[in-house]
Amino acid sequence: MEKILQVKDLELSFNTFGGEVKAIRGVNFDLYKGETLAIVGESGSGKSVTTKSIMRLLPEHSAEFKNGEILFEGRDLTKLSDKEMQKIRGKDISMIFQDPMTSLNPTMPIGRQITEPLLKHQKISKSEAKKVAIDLLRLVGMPKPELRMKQYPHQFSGGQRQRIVIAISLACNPQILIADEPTTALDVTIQAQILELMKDLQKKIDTSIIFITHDLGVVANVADRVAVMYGGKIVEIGTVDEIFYNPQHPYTWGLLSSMPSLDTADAKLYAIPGTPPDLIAPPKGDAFALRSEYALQIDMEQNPPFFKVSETHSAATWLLHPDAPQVEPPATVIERMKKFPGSRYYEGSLV
Amino acid sequence: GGSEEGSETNTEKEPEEGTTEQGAEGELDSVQELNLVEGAEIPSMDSAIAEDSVAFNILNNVNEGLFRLNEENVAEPALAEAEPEISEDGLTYTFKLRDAKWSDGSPVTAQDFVFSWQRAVDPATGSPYGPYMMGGTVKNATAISEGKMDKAELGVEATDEKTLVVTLERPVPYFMSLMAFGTFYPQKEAFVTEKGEAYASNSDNLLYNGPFMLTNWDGTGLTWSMEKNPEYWDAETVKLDKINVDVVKETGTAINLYTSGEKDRAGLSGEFAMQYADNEEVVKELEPTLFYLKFNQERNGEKTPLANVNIRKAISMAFNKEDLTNVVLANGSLPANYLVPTEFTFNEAGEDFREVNGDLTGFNAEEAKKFWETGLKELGVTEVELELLGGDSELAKKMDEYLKSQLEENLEGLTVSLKAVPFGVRLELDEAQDYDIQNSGWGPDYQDPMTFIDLFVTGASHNLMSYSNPEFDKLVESAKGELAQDLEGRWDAMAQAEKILIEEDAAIAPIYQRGLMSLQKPYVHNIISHPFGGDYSYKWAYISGKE
Amino acid sequence: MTQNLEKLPKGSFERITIDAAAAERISKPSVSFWQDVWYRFRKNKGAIVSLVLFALIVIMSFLGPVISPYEPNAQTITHANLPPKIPVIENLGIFDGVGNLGGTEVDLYEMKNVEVNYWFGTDGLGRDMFSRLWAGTQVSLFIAFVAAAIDMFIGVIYGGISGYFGGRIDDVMQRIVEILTGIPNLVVVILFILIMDPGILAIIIALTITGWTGMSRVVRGQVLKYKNQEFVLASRTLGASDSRIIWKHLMPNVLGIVIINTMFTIPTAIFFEAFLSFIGLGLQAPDASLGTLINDGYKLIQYQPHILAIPATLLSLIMICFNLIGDGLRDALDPKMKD
Amino acid sequence: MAEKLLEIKNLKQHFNVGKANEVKAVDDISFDIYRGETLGLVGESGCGKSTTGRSIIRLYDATSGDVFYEGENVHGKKSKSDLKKFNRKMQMIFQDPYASLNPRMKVMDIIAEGIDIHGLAKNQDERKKMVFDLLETVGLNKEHANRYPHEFSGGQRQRLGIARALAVDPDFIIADEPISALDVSIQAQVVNLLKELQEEKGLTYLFIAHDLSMVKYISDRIGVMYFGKLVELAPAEDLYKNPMHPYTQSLLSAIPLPDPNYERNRVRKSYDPASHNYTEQDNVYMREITPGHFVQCSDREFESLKAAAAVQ
Amino acid sequence: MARYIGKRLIYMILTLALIATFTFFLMKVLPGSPIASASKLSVEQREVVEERYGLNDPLPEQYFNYMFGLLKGDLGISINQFKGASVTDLILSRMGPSAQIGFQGMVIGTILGILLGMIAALRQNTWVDYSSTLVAIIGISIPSFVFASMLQYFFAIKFEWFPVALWKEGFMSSVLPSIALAMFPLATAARFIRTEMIEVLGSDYITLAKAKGASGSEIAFKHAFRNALIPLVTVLGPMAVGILTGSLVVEQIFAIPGIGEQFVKSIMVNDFSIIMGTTIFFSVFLIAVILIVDILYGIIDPRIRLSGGKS
Ligand SMILES: Nc1ncnc2c1ncn2[C@@H]1O[C@H](COP(=O)(O)OP(=O)(O)OP(=O)(O)O)[C@@H](O)[C@H]1O
Ligand SMILES: Nc1ncnc2c1ncn2[C@@H]1O[C@H](COP(=O)(O)OP(=O)(O)OP(=O)(O)O)[C@@H](O)[C@H]1O
Ligand SMILES: [Mg+2]
Ligand SMILES: [Mg+2]
Repeated sequence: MEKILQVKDLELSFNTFGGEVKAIRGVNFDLYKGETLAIVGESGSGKSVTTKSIMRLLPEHSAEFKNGEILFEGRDLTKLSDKEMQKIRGKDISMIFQDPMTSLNPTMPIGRQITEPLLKHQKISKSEAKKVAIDLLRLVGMPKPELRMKQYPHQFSGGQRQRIVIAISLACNPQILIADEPTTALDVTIQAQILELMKDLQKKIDTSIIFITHDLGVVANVADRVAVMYGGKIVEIGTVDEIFYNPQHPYTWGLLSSMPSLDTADAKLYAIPGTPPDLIAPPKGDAFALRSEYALQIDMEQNPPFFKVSETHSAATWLLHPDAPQVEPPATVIERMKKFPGSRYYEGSLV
Repeated sequence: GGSEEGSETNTEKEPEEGTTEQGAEGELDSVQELNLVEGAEIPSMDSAIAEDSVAFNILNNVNEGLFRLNEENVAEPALAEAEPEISEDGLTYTFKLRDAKWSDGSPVTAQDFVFSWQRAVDPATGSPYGPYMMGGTVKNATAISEGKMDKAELGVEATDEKTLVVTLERPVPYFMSLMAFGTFYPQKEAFVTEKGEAYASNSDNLLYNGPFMLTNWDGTGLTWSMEKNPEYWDAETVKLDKINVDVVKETGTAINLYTSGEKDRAGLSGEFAMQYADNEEVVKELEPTLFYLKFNQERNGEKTPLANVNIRKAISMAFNKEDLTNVVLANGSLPANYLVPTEFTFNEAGEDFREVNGDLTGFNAEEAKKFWETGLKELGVTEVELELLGGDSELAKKMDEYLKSQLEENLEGLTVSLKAVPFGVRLELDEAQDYDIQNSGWGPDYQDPMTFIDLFVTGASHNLMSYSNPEFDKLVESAKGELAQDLEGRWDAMAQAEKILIEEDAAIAPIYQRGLMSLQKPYVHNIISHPFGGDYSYKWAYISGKE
Repeated sequence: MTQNLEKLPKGSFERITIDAAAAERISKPSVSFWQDVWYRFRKNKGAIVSLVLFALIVIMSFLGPVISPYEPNAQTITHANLPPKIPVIENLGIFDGVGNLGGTEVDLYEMKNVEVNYWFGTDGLGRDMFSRLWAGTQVSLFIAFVAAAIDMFIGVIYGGISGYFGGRIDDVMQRIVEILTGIPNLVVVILFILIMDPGILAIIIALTITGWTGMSRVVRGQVLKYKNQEFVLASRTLGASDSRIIWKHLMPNVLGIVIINTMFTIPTAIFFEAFLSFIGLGLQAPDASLGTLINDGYKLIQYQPHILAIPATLLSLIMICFNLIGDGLRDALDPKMKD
Repeated sequence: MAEKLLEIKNLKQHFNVGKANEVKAVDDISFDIYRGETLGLVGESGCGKSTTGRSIIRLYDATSGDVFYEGENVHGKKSKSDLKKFNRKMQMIFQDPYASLNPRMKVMDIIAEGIDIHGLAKNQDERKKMVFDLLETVGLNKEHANRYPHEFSGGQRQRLGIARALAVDPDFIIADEPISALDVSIQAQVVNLLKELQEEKGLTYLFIAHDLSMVKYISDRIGVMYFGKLVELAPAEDLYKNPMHPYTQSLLSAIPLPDPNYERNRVRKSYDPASHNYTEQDNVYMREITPGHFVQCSDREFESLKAAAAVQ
Repeated sequence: MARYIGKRLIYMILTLALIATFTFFLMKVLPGSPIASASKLSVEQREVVEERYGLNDPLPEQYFNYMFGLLKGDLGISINQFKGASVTDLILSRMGPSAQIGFQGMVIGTILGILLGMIAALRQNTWVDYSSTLVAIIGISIPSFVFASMLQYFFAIKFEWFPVALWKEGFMSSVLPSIALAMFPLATAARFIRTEMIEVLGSDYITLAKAKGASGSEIAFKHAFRNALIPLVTVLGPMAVGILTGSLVVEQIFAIPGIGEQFVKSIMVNDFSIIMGTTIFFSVFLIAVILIVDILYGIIDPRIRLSGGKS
């Protein structure tokens, strides 16, 4: 498969009053053409910052690239000038944000907001752009798009607004679509509609999607591959089945076990203890170790490297080291995975 | 005339030496236009209603009475053909009018005078100056103004078109100079009645019989002009074709307009006087306007410490007037130790009243202290607190600050608190006698010491400080009555009265006589300024050397 | 993604147990909200410099009249209208006692035989400008602070009541404010000063009459915003009384914006006093304020520029200080600026 | 289970009554809550869940309807002291862990607020001790008492909110989406805590959420709301296994599950309110289909639902 | 919309009536008689004069007469400043210049202020930002009379670019006064816009606009500007008051026949009817400005338009 984007050893910090926030501490991943890569992880783990740094949308005065490169079509995005970057944004790579209520300009008719990237990136006339915009609105399932072009965001419901945002992001048939928690603010029924919509659209224009969420249900629904982030790093990455049916990292285990399934009985839910790491002074070694019941001595001293589980699956935990003691994922995880109708969990199949 | 506002030399007053002629009368320029500024709008151009210097000044140039002050400030016949015939008892004046015309071409008649004088005393007109100027002078004026008599009874009569007979209440030696005052100007009855409410509401609703005609005045505007009146009987003398006036309230702005050449004159008031003191284009003049401290002897029905003559004397001697005029005012004002201004009135022999009566008080810290101590002892106190009421202009405030500091420094135990209020409020407080000391001023209404002296007789409308001395009253009374025709005796009586008022009673404490400075372009000649009535005459003015 | 690792020390793969409580520990030292604000404020150089400068100005306003050998109101008429002269600095060609007299530059001290020095010169009555300046600053600051305090008091209470109780009360109260703002405040102020004897008190009251409307609007807006916040609802479900909610929950949260607003009212008050003195309704002589000093000076701008320049500079400095402090506080209090 | 703690009868809460923008946020709903149970309330955003909760606890004065707490009508006119008493029995936990704690107050004072209002502590020491105990109860420690809310993570903040509610020792707690704003991994902490507390103290919960899987996990019975109306009320298991109202069915079909294979094959049902084809004459109200399972339906629907239930 | 404006107009009239009432009674407690020459007039004359101006009627009657006159647009006649002149005419004749310099000052000031504020916000915390803040603060720190005098001195006398004063050369005469008046709105606008822009620039929709590839200037002008303008619009009303307040000083210094300068004079001399008339005129103006501002508000912010139309 064709790699469309490569993020290599990305390190990024924010300079704040409180000190240097090391928000991304070495992130590596590739994005393939036409796939959906989901990034999951708890709040503050660096999901948004990672994607915003691809788009170079971080505040210039405080965000600082420390290391690494982001390769897109052979060019390192971190090194492009503002002008060059503007040409890429919206055209090759576009983005959908979490909150549909605030991501539309309240004082601009939505028609203009949709045609803006078209006029910017494609040499077409205003009336043509308008036509395209109407088509886009129709595509995202907006009834009476001609009439609605002239309306302002407040005249739309949350779900409709999110559709508009999606229409905007699709305007120039981008190669990469980054969706940062696009459904968190919506309720389940609308969320389901939006997710279906995105999948349909992806089929039509064959974009690659980076989908950020911390809702594992959503991940299971949309993702081809999943990257799990914790404390500014990717700790596990693999296909969606691998992550759900054969997770390797204790954090992934924690994540999976804390979600009740519809038939979880009265048993207590698993909860990851503790609080996320302070990224101003990140712990030495494995950032998750302090909250993990599987912590090893070495976690306190050294950062775990990535261990390959399969061609497509790797995880950064010392537990995968040949010398490490064999540990079972928590019972709840095993229980649940067994119960999944399509479970492919094989007992004792670590390594 | 009347109460003077603060000590600020109002910009609207733009006097200068009677003789500003620079060398001999040069070639006249082809353009005879004069550009002037005024400090305030015209409240009213109705000569019966007018009460402010702006209006009287314009009236003096666009209208004329029986007499007019000439270039030497002597009243000379104007609409009157010649000096009037005066009866033996000095009570009946018969004027013959010359052939003069109104600006609409109709003749000025004796009836016009009768009409306007009657109108001015009629209480229904509400004229502030009519009853004030005519009362006690023109026969029956007081009674009419009080509504006790019909206005037809006023002592003025047109025996024919051109003859006006005036009957007086008592002999008035300075009556001729009164005739130059705006209130005594004629008004054409037909015109006034025709215009009704609209009369004098703008320059089209007025008739002129003077050297100029008012034009371009809309009644409330900040700009107007005066154009030469071709119908004026003495139009030959008038050289200026046009005078353009704009109201500029900020002295600094007026000076800037002068500097940029847009205006030909600008008054130098307040702080600006000293800045331009050495400028070549400055013209200086001494005005017959006097400033003094009024000592209120009774406030809210109670005697104030100022009822004590020693206290008054002490205060009147306790401030340095030289420093005040030289440093604080620095505008050519003179320290005053008198009430009747210098260079204002002269007797038959041409002697200045001032020279005759001399200084009546003066700054003397030692003496002041003595009086003060005596006064305090008599009052049985060691400390006195007094309020000094003054104007709210910059200069007035500065002067009062100076006075406060001087008084407090020289008189131990005295505390002066300052109260600066707008002019209107001050009049109100004055009337209510609600002050201790007031910094007050007075300009003459006619050319006689009496215009100052009779201010202070018991119960006079300007007294308002409970000063009363029967001896003083008697002297004034006699000067006005039995001595009216005995010019020398009258003169002496007035001198005597002034002495009592200032030297003996220290009823008021003179401060200074106002001097005025203004900038005037060298090509402007012969603007004549007057001590009372209208401030200027442009009748003789001309432009020469501008081109 | 390398798998060939160098040899790791023995015991590396020992399981360890982590104390769950330790994971809950908050490592950062506890800082109160205001410490936090102060911390962020400190980072703002402009604001800090302004704060220091302003403190200096306040100190000087008390110290100035004391260290000057002359009383603010003492007149030495023979020393009138002297330009500034400061012993050491005079060698630099400024503050050297040279002034303009009739178009030529002369040392006025020499000319007038003045032995002493007036650091900031003298005015037309021979008063020392240095001590007058500081005495004036004192008065101006006093007026400003009192006006601001009263303003704050009325504005906060009025806005608080209006916003908290809402409904009809709010309606009526807002109409009143609207009418008050509808009457040009100049009218009210001038009329008021005419009714009262002019002076500090009149000025302060006049400033207070209409000044608080802005504050009340701000407070009302804040209260409206906060009164439906969940923490207020929570307090209500606990049975808290209105006064408890207002004082414990709303006021502390509104305080920030009140302070910021005050930072901007103070210069407005100083400025308004100066304006009043221009139209002759300012302070009563001989007391000085920055406003009256500037007003006295501006007519002498060509002849004795120092009389205007010095108080005008100081006024500008105070204004700049307050504005920058206000800006700094706004940034520091902005919750979005969380580190 | 049989004891009714709370009876809600024909509760209506309309906003902006009489104006063009009138909202019938809660439109005539009735249900009971039994002592010791957890009643879940679900529905899409804006359907009136919070309003229901807030009306019950009298944050809003209900437009009409009654709420009986232990048989006593709490919505009638009450004296201040009565209300206070009532405030101690019923408490609320809020959705937004950031907005629900006063940022200017220390944790100590936040938690002690109820203690202060009701004068539950005799002196400062006792007050302190009570707060420390509460902190411990919710899994925090006493060091936290001196801190400000912004120093806590979302889950910790939510626990502070719980501690505050527990301070007055209530019997009944309305939890208004206490976990929606939290990260999945933290949601579990809070839910576990709530469960524990219920067991320990015998609390009764009204648990509001829009996430059915979490609600299902915690609740004994679940009510489904749609546009201000309660459309279905049933024991949790029952509702999940046998949703009767089409809206409930659609809701259930939309919940994403963390199982890729399941997700790949999911069929979502959509709900169209018009599909009921209700007419004016239709008597639409809540009817019991099977024991404890209520559905809002018309006579016609009632018959068919009954029939379908019988088949099962 | 029409209904909304209609409602607002009725409301305006009510407010005005209250303001008129308030001012009327305030005037009555003012010390000093409106008859300036009171001391010279005899008791009889005084009565005549008072009768003429209706000053000796019982207070309620005076009040109703006044309010009734007001309804007919009659503001009475001047008592002493322009004896007998109609106040309505006076105000109408003085309104023009004031309105012109006020309007120009407002426009110049607001536009420059907005630019300054935008530049400052876009270059936040750089020297550009600091200097623009400084300009704004200095602009409001220098009293308007000092500022106006300096303008006059430099641009009229030194450089001779504009007339020194007076209202004779049309637009040229209005330039310096307008600039002097512009300082206040300039500073206000600059500070407001800066704060607001910074806020807006941090919002999600700006990030989205960036994500669309919009350039810096497009973001500033197309997206941020209008949103940053909304709060500024609300202070336009108070700003107009500031202009009116400042105008008397400027009018006096530039010798402009305007209403502000006139107004202070009338207060000083107690000209009751002019004070009343001018107050009412100012209030009408102000309320009109507020109404316009509210309408503008709706135009700029579509969210308001909807609710405004409804209520
Ligand atoms: N502008 C910024 N300045 C300073 N720190 C920042 C900034 N933006 C993000 N961070 C920090 O970077 C870290 C990662 O943040 P990020 O927004 O990527 O988290 P996330 O995984 O997207 O979380 P969430 O699920 O809450 O959106 C956090 O610790 C956050 O505080
Ligand atoms: N104070 C109020 N005034 C007017 N309308 C209100 C008010 N409070 C709520 N509403 C409206 O009532 C309806 C129900 O709101 P409510 O907050 O109860 O919904 P919810 O089910 O809790 O939604 P969510 O899941 O988003 O919290 C909504 O349409 C809301 O806009
Ligand atoms: Mg994020
Ligand atoms: Mg809710």
